[in-house]
Amino acid sequence: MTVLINSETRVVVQGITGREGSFHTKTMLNYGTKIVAGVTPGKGGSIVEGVPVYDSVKEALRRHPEIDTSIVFVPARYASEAVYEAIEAGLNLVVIITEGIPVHESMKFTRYAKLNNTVIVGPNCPGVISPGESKVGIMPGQVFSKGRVGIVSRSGTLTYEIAYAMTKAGIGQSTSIGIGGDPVLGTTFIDALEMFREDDGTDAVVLIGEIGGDMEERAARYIIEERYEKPVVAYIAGRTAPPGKRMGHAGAIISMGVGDAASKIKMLREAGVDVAELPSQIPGLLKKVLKK
Amino acid sequence: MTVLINSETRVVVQGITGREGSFHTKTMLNYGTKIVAGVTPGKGGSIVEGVPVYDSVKEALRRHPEIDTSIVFVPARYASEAVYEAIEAGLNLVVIITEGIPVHESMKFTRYAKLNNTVIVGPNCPGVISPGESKVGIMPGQVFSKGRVGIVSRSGTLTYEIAYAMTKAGIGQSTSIGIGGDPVLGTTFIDALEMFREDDGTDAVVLIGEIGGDMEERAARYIIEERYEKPVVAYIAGRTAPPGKRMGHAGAIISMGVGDAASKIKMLREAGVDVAELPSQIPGLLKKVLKK
Amino acid sequence: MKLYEYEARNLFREQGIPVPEFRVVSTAEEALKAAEEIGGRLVVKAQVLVAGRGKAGGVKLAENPEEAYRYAKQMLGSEIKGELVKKVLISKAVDIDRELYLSIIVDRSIGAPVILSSPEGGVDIEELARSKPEKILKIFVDPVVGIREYHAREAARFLDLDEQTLKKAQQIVIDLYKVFEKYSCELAEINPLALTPEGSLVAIDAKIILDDNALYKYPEFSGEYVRDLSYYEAEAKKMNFSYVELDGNIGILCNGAGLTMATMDSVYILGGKPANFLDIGGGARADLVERAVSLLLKHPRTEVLFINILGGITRCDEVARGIVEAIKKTGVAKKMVVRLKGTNEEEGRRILEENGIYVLEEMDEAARKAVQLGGAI
Amino acid sequence: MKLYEYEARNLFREQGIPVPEFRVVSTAEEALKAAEEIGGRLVVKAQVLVAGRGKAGGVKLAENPEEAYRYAKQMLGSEIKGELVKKVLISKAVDIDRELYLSIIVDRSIGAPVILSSPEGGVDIEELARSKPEKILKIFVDPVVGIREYHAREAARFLDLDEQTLKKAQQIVIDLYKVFEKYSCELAEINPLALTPEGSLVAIDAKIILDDNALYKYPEFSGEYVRDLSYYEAEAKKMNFSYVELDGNIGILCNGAGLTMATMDSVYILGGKPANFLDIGGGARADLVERAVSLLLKHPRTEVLFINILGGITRCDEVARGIVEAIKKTGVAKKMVVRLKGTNEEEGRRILEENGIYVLEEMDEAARKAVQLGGAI
Repeated sequence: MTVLINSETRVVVQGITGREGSFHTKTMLNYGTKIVAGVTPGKGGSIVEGVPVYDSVKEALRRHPEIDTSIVFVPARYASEAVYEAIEAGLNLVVIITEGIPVHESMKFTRYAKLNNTVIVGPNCPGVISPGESKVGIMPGQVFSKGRVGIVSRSGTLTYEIAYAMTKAGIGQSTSIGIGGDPVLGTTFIDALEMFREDDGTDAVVLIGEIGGDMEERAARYIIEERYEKPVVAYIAGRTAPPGKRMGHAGAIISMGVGDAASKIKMLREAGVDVAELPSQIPGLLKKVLKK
Repeated sequence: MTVLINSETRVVVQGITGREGSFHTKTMLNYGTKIVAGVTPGKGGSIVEGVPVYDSVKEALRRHPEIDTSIVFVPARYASEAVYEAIEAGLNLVVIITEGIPVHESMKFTRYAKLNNTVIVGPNCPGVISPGESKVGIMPGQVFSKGRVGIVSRSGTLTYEIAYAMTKAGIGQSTSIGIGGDPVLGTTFIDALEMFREDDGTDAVVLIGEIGGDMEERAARYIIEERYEKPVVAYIAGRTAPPGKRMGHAGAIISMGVGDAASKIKMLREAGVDVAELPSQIPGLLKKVLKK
Repeated sequence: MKLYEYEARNLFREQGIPVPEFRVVSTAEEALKAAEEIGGRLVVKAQVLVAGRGKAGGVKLAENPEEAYRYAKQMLGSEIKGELVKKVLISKAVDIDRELYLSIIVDRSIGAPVILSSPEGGVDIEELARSKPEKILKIFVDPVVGIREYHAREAARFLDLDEQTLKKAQQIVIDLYKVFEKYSCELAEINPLALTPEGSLVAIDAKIILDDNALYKYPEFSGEYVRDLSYYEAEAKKMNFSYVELDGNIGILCNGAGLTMATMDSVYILGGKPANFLDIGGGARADLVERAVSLLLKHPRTEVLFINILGGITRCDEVARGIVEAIKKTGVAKKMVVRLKGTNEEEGRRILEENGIYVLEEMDEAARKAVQLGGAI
Repeated sequence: MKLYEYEARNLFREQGIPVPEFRVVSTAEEALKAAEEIGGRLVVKAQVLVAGRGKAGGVKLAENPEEAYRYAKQMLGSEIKGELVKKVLISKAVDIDRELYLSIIVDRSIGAPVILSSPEGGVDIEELARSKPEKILKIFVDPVVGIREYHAREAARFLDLDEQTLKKAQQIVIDLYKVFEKYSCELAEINPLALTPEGSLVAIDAKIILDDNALYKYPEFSGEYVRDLSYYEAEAKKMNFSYVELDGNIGILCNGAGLTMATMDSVYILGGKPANFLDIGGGARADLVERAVSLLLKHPRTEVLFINILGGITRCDEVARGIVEAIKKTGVAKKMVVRLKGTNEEEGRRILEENGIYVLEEMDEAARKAVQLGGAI
């Protein structure tokens, strides 16, 4: 009915005692997310927002074996440690909010996670929300609404913009996955499309891309080659960005002749994906494809 | 009908141009093993025993995409390279004959292989034979005979001794796996027992252990906990070995109070395994359990 | 962060990759001394970070030390594609039989290091990738394991060398990977890798791009972090914000990279021209918003300021306070379009409207307004 | 290969693990000089590789340098459990509040490094594992990734220390792992790790076992490879064979470790007593077989020689030729039982029988014969 997370998801917050960690623990709890433990090395025994804190993920799991998901707020210099700890503990899903992790580190842990069958979302991402069920992320819950359209996005606020427009137009979401703005990511568009494909609760997918890399192009190829059954609509940010400049995200850069918006839009259209000119057009495009 | 290898197995020989590699290529070919390529870096383009030699496994696979198994004769200092090459190329099975590989290296590549779903047999092993179908190893083919008993062993010549006794007594083998004499091995007794459990062509298993480590004890626990259905008979070498001495194999040593034969035999018997006093008693024990 | 050629050469040399004998100098006198010490034919290379230095006169072959001195004197203090030349590199000239290409990059598509190898170096690799893709070999390296001999061998063999030179090339691949790994590079490139008539291999040019996120591990470079940034980029960097210079008259300030890009795009699509791109990320407080808004207010080409905020972690009231403060402090009044939505939206609107700034709710509407004020429609 | 304590201490110190100030000396005079340099209370430790050195008088606490001198003089040249003391270590005595335990081992069960940590050090860890297993924490490390901070933290926390000392312990775990990794150790152990009244942690004893297969990577140790081997072990080692001394009168020579062990066991079970264990591995040629057989012929305690060969790669004719040559060359005639089976069996039998050596075909039969000749039955 949703992907990655649902009302059964049990979460540990890594870096729970930090400013970001504690703040978002509160907002997630308010949303209804089942946060059962927090981890900060050396702070074991304390309590944050009613959540017990442990020194290690292993210890948290010993007390709360039902934990299956982690969300990481640990600062960039120590974030990799936290991610390895979560992978080694055997968690199914690790959502990495942290921005600024060196790409050599994320290359290693994303590959290691894959080898260990742990799904990584991020780094440098807003997280995942299945509206009405669970929010493992930092997005404002109120712009989302329960429904049957999946969202996958490299951007944070732009996703909220589009989700807000959808919600206003009466189009709810099954799950919204913010895959992150870094060059190397644990979950790609293709991974997310695969998940939505398998999900009974998703009728269509909104893909929110941006300049940099070729993830959108590969998604387009995947849609063609796999004869993807569900309708996909898209918005690509950065069509007027100058080459060679990093547009906010570490990954949003046109370099080595790769990553401009025009080629992404072209390939997506060739794959039968409706691509919006403005974010506000997404609900209209969705209504069109959902009617078919 | 057999495990790991059969008449369909297509083999690449890594280190084919060396003395050992070329000699055993010939004996394997004589046995009927389908060796389709060899690899020795820098010797690409040559021919050994009618088998074309390539510079890399990747190149061999490009020409012979049917290759699924490798046998490694590369000297100890370069063997790890060869193993990583085979794993990265995506082979299903890598049999490592080489003796003397540093244990820090074998710890790494056996773990890496597991993460990549490549089965390693060895290092420091005689290999695998499915009598009458394929031999990926250095054992003398003539002492084995086709039949329905699996053999898994840490030893080489002792296996031949027992296989010879079985063959004389009219008891053939489905597959005989020499898992190797090193402390860290890609395939353990438990792994082999799992394989034989799934195999229609295997009615009983002969387990040939020796002093050192606790692999036999863990196999015994596995047999109890999993309620292993097929009868197992065993022989344990080294019951009179003094502690602290390496008995030929790097792995055959009683150290830190672990690894003596008495505890292995005791635990196996508790698991319902008939343990022979002398190798020559194995056929008799097999006849007994197969009659049941 | 891109390194200067001489810095990259130093890292290569430190790792044992053969480079021509060289000195880096800041004055013409030092250049003469260096040229005389090295002797013979020399190459004088301006140390700038812009691409296309060669065609812009930044690389000269000198027949003797005196000629090298004259070139160095010309280059030092001149500008190459807008960048001031503060240092030149004096390098021994190398006879070249063939030019090859080798690099290691972080490949985003698969999230792993990739070795690129080509027997046709000395040209623009992007151009080569378009015209003769079959001349570039890509080898993926598992980041969990790192480079292995067989990767290096495969890369070296593609260079089409004799057996003896092959071994040297293989070692260079390994060493280049070590540099890549040791300094957390996004790119470590040798183009061209020269094959000399004597069968030696020499890295004629050296290019390294470091990962900004990993710079803290390399204090020898991180001090100079802002060296290739403009004033506005550097100021934004200090606030941990991201700034990009554009050529229009509408300043764009938003929270979040995707939204900022989408806002910029919308302005363009609706007929306007953004002057810049300023992303204040998530959760900025009033004081930082004030500094960011002030920066754009002071930016001469910015005539209209378009602020588009969708508050999640970012609170609209904090943003509003920052805007008001900025106008007060700078004393600059520019046409302004503000769109606020999300967390503490009402409070934010109240603060702005009390100060005479009208607030819109929808992004399209706001973008149209900004374009209108910018005068394009 | 086990290192001497002082060698292991050197590796620890090089990595930054705190060890007491020490000198290693070979004469009593050097010992006095070292003791005076260090001063105060001292520990004198015989550098031998046998276990249980302390109880055998190989470790002495001296109140002053003169006393240390006397102990060193006593120890040097004496034998401890049969091993000649050539060097002693003079070490500053450390006040100890608590004794802890830390080690990294290659764990065969899972094929990975394991950190062992215990708040109750200074005792035999095997004994502790039996009596109080709950006092030992085992932490598995993925060999593909290596040690991470959280592994070290977990190990250190089990030592039951205050927050400040915890950090030091954590660093020692990391450093111990680095030694383990850098020198391809089978074992790197600190027992005891002393907690001093001032809150310092000091490695009082140091034990390292290197992997013989990796010794070639460490030329500083590989030269001394044979140092803990007996004459017969060393001779066998030169041929790349494996030799173990036993206390009976029947020499055992076979091909393959498993078969050699099974042959040894069979002899015991049938009532005989093996004198030794010699495994000639696979594929030995006549000349090496000759040297191996000669070694056992010269072994004084060996009255009967039982050779059990199952030829696979090993050819029976090569073995037969080696046996005949050995008897000719050494001129020693001992009772001999030979069992040959497998590759070139007929040719091997022919060669032996021509030289008056009778050959059996079945292993049990041969073992009974050997036991009979050995006189046990």
